[in-house]
Amino acid sequence: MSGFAKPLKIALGLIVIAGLIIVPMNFNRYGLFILSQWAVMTIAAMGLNLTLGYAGQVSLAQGAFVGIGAYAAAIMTTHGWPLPAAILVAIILSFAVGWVLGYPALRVQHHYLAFVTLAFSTLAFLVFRNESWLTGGIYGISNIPRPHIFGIATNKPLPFYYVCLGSLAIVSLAVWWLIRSPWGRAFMALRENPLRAQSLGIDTRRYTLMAFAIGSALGGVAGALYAPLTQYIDPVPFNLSLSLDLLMMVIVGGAGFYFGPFLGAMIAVLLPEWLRFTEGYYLMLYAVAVMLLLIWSPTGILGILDRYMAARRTKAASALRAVAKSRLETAQ
Amino acid sequence: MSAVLEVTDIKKNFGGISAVDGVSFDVREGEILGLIGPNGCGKSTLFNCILGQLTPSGGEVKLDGKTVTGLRPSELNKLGVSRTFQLLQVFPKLSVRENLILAGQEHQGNMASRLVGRSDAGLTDAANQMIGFFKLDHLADEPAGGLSYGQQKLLDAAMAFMGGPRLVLLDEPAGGVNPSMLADLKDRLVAINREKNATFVVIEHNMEFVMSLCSRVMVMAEGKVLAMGRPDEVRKNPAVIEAYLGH
Amino acid sequence: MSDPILSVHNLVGGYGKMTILNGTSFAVPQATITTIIGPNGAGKSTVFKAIFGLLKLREGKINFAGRDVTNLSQRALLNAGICYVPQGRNIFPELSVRHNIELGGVAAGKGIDLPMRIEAALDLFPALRRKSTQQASTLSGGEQKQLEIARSLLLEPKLVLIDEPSIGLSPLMVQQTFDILKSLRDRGVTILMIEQNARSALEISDFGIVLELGQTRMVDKADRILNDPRIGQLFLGGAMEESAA
Amino acid sequence: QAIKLADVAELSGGGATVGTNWKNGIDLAIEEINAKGGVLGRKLEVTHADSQSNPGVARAQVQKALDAEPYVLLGPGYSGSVKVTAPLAAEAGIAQIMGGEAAELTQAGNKFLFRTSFGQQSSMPKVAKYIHDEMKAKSVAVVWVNNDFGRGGRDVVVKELDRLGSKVVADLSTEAGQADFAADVGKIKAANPDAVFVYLNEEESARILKELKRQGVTAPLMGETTLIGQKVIELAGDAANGARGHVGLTTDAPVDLIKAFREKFSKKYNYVPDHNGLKGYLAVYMVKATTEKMGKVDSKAFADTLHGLTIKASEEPGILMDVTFDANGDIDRQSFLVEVVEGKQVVKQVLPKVK
Amino acid sequence: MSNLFDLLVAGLATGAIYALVAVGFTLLWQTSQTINFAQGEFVMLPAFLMLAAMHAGAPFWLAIILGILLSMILLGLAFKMLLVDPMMRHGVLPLAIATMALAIGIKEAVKQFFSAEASPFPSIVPTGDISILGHAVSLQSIGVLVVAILAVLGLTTLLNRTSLGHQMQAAAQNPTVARIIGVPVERMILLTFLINAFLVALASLLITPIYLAKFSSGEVLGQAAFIAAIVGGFNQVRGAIAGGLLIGVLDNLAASYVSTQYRAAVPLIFLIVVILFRPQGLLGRAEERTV
Ligand SMILES: Nc1ncnc2c1ncn2[C@@H]1O[C@H](COP(=O)(O)OP(=O)(O)OP(=O)(O)O)[C@@H](O)[C@H]1O
Ligand SMILES: Nc1ncnc2c1ncn2[C@@H]1O[C@H](COP(=O)(O)OP(=O)(O)OP(=O)(O)O)[C@@H](O)[C@H]1O
Ligand SMILES: [Mg+2]
Ligand SMILES: [Mg+2]
Repeated sequence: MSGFAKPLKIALGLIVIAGLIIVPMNFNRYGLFILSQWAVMTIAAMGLNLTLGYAGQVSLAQGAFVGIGAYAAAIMTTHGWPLPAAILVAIILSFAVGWVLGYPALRVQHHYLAFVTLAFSTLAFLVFRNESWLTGGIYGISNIPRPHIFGIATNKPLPFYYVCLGSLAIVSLAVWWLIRSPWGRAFMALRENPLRAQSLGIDTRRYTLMAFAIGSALGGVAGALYAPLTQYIDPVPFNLSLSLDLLMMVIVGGAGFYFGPFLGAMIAVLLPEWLRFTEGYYLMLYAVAVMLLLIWSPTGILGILDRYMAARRTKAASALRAVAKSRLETAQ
Repeated sequence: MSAVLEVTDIKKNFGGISAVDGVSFDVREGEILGLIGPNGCGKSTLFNCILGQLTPSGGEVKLDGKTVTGLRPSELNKLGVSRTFQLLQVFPKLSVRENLILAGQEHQGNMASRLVGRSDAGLTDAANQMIGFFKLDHLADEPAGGLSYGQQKLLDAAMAFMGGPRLVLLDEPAGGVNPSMLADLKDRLVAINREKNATFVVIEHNMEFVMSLCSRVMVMAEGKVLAMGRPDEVRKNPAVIEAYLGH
Repeated sequence: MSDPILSVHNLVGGYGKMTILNGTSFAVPQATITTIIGPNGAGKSTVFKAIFGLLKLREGKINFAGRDVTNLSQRALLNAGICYVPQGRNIFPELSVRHNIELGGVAAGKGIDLPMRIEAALDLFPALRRKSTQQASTLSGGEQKQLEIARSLLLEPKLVLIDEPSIGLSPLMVQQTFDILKSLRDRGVTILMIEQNARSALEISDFGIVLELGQTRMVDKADRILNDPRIGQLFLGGAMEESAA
Repeated sequence: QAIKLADVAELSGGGATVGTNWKNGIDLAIEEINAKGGVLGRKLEVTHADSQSNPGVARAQVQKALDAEPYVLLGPGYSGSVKVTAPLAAEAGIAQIMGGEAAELTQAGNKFLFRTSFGQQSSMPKVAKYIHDEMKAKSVAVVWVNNDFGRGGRDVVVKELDRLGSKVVADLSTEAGQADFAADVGKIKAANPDAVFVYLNEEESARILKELKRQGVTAPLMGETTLIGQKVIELAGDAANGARGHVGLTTDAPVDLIKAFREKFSKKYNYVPDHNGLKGYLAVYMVKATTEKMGKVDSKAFADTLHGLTIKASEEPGILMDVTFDANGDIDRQSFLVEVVEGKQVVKQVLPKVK
Repeated sequence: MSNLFDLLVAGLATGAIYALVAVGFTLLWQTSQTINFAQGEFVMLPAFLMLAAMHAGAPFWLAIILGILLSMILLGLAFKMLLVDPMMRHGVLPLAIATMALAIGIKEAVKQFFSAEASPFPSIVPTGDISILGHAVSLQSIGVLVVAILAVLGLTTLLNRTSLGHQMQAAAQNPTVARIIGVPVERMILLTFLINAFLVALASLLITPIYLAKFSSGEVLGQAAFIAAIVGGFNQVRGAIAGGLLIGVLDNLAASYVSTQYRAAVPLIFLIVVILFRPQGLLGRAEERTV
């Protein structure tokens, strides 16, 4: 973008960040809970955006990874382990499982891959529910503690919100770094044309597995935060519909756009809350809103921005072409 | 001169049809070999078997004397073999420049250094040079999917050169490319061939291009090698005229 | 030029905000072969898209057989007698070869004996007959192009727009395709062709058009373009001839 | 100035039927009370929030409800959602009257949590006793729906049967929303039990009743309200005949007040409520009775007053039947044993209060 | 185990239901390359339209006709114009998401404007069993199976043997080229969605007496049918029958011989295995591609 836009962007970013830190200070518990939920879901959606939006690997299992992370954290912290250790385990565990789930992606793509991951997500739910010795089964795990960070208790909603926000910040930075690195470009190559990518030395197998594993690990992080956020988990929240919700966040926000998950999660978490005043109609209205958004811009909210930017770029290209044209004319 | 590529008795069947039926040949270091033959005679399939895009039903491929049959395309590329495609194969939503950087990045550093290192893997200059050469300057930041047919074809060729390959297999690089640009492309191939001692195998139906570029030409028909020799010999071969060139 | 069957006047248009056609104008006389040449990205294919209603024009008029056909639907243009064979791969990958060809007759009028024409088309391209039950995506690149050409022979058009038919075809097939075009012309069909294989194309053409940066640089008899030294250098591959010599 | 109640219920998702009944019951009760002048002269007002049958959402909604400082919190109905929200209400010192039936809910020492129906720890022993004593079943097949409701009931009943010496010969979990019970019934048939205990939601109950009939299972069937409710009879037709059930609270109870309630409810909402409709209705009348007992609107003293309170239907007709609350917030009242005879519920036995 | 034959019969009966719903999935994929996540809800809704007509006093036969017409308008025409048209060009995902939202919308609307309770639904096939080889087989299931087979036969013939069918497939595989050669793409797509709407209305009529009319019954049904469609072969209508019956039988066998707790897992594991070893599904056609 052009010269003045960059400082403008940075200023805008700083304002938003400051806003996220300061404004919630006088929110009530409910507001903080919702905002924390937004942060957590954004992390999970960023993971899916990496797998799906950038690397083009359709996954309907992100909810299962949130579940894996949540159970890992719940089991460990209720046994006295500190949360950071639990997050680490959640990351490793979901990274490993995600890596394994990536293998089908080496054989099948697109909708077939979606089906495999869909099946996985339902299988994960069954395990959460049926293996009561580990997961507490249908009764779930209650009294999940919230951590002490640097000696500060985060039992109260505001400190815990900052835990979520801080995690979001760290994850955002890491993801930003990743997608602007050659890895990010290789992920996009998987999405755009794996055949060509292979013949350019891009190890599509390894990158595909990585895309799955990293995306899943972020799901795990989100889960590990979700458990202490609600302080009680059972299998129901991690069923297929969470995976579908996360998918919706990514697509509605704009798949393959860095800020897509932030907006998508905002819509999926906050919009229903705003619509609650309509009581029985709120889910209906929410569904209609999502449909309208997609009708308006099938490539997601950020797709609109992209169209605008593309128009600017083509203007520049047109100008270059015009220069060439005038040169040609004078040459004659 | 030693053989860079040795292909022995490669076969490929699709169901009952045998598309490549026992093809053997070698390519010498620094050579430019032409590959011609009627439509559907198995040229592209042969390429795909050599490059690991398809698993051959039989036969062996050796690179520098080492067997590479069954290696994945990316592994072969790491060994210095690159290619272009007959049908358009670019990354449509990435810009032209990004396409080119992508084409070279896996040849810079290793996985880890690519994660922590520079985001363009130090390739922006090289990419810009390529862009300049193929006269795509005004389109450098445009998505590659918006290029014209011939421009995409050129971009595809440019990508094959980004990794500094030793052996390049080009599948109809001239199709749809404007003759004057084609002459440039030919010069470029010759230059790379001379300076870097790179080896080329070129499938092409454009006889002028093949005959003026290649030192040897191999002719295929119905999955088999029909003739092999210097361009002028091949051109006069009655079997080749009958099956391929017409009168 | 005598009574042009197709005339385009001052076409302006492009993709998004990018202007590709900057006032392209030319006319094509009836029962002739006219070849458009020009550098890559000149906008040749874009002109065809514009004529065939696939590109929204910002300005300009297209006249065909004495009537304004600007921005008509594809079906209407087909009914008016225009047929278009685009550049690149244009098949239905998961249908069989025969079904692909049969679909070429969807817009056929009442008087056409389709089964006979399908057989005739398959006679011209024996490779297609051999593979008629195979899925079209398994054809080789050149065979796919043959399929498209065969498909376009099912109708009885007045004007054929054909975009670089020679790409991917073996020399023998190129000859045969050009022969088909010639025989069509001899039956009174007008052919407007884009070619990079300019020398061979101009040899069978009556007229040539040079397009550059979306503008018509030159419209002339084909042989005069062939012999124009400037054009030779720029668009016909003069340089290659030299180094080959 | 109105007395503010807050309701959080399963208005969508898997528990939508539960939550909708509960909500409608609440609305009906409030409408009645307000029409008669309210409580201590003040009108009642309620806000409804949807938990989407998801504990995480339930927590958020309860949080929101508590932030508005309601007089009493009503709901949710799913035990998992109750578990995740109960600590919040307790922390805020606000009484929570809920619909969950899991045994453990009231055993965690929470002083602010109240039931509107029997917990499974009090209903299931009665069922087990009946199967053992009256049906004389030595072997029992247990079919349950695999969610917290079904699993909770199954766990208690299996334990009780075991204690009494009846053997569980088939222990079958089923899925909520399951349509095909052929395999499950096949297994029951193969196990050839003396009695079958069915603990499913209404629709699934109807489906399994049909399948049991198709496959000719003749062992007596025992269940809870969800097996012999009017809805089940309507859906299952004559396949429901002969099924028996323990009914803590049912719109089919042979009690005039309950019949009248059912009448009013059906008239307003065009359908026959299930026991969740009753629970919601009762929850509001519990608020009314307790408040009137205190003689003031005092949310701090509410829980204390309700503990140990007995509400008599003769004094507060809205409570429908006499009921006593113990120190844990559990409920005690009469219950019934019902059998379906020719498409009608017939009360076979009235089971007295436990204490 | 009691009787393998009984299990098979029961499995086929359920499988026929899945097959009937799955036909729609495969049809939409083959002729428009779209996935409709609201297909289960599409089957649930027509029954409510018919119930509404009956509540308004229409006799059953009239209610059926009205129900079918209304669902063709709502689930065929309106669906195509409002959701499919704007999103089709943008690949599978946006439309898939929109149909997920649509599924929520339909469910909530039925719950809000009709009822959260299940209602019984009259059967047009006589209820009761007939005896085949001494085993009771329900007439309703036979009806469902017959209609599913007829639907698949009819559609397969249409798609593979008629020019109309080829045009429909062409419109899905390469709309731009289809337009260029004169295929009325818009009309073909509309036809696809009208056929689908008709099929779901028919399915609703046959299945609802067994499943009961309930706002949430589409969830289970949709997911099972979806799995059936993939197992059978997503890109071929005939795959629906094979997949549906197989999943139905497998589900029953799993419930009897594996564990009831993990019964849902067995078809899923089967699905994964099928996809990995035969991605095109059992009866599907491989999507081959030359390089
Ligand atoms: N997947 C497949 N299934 C069946 N046949 C195939 C498949 N792929 C290729 N073929 C057949 O193999 C033959 C060789 O194809 P190939 O693409 O190698 O030809 P080619 O020599 O490159 O031709 P062209 O000059 O037209 O590009 C063709 O006849 C083609 O139909
Ligand atoms: N779909 C598209 N979106 C955006 N820009 C496009 C698109 N198609 C073509 N262009 C641009 O329009 C210009 C002209 O394209 P066109 O395809 O008409 O060229 P052409 O003359 O046919 O070239 P070639 O000989 O390579 O086929 C090109 O510079 C290209 O960048
Ligand atoms: Mg080829
Ligand atoms: Mg072109």
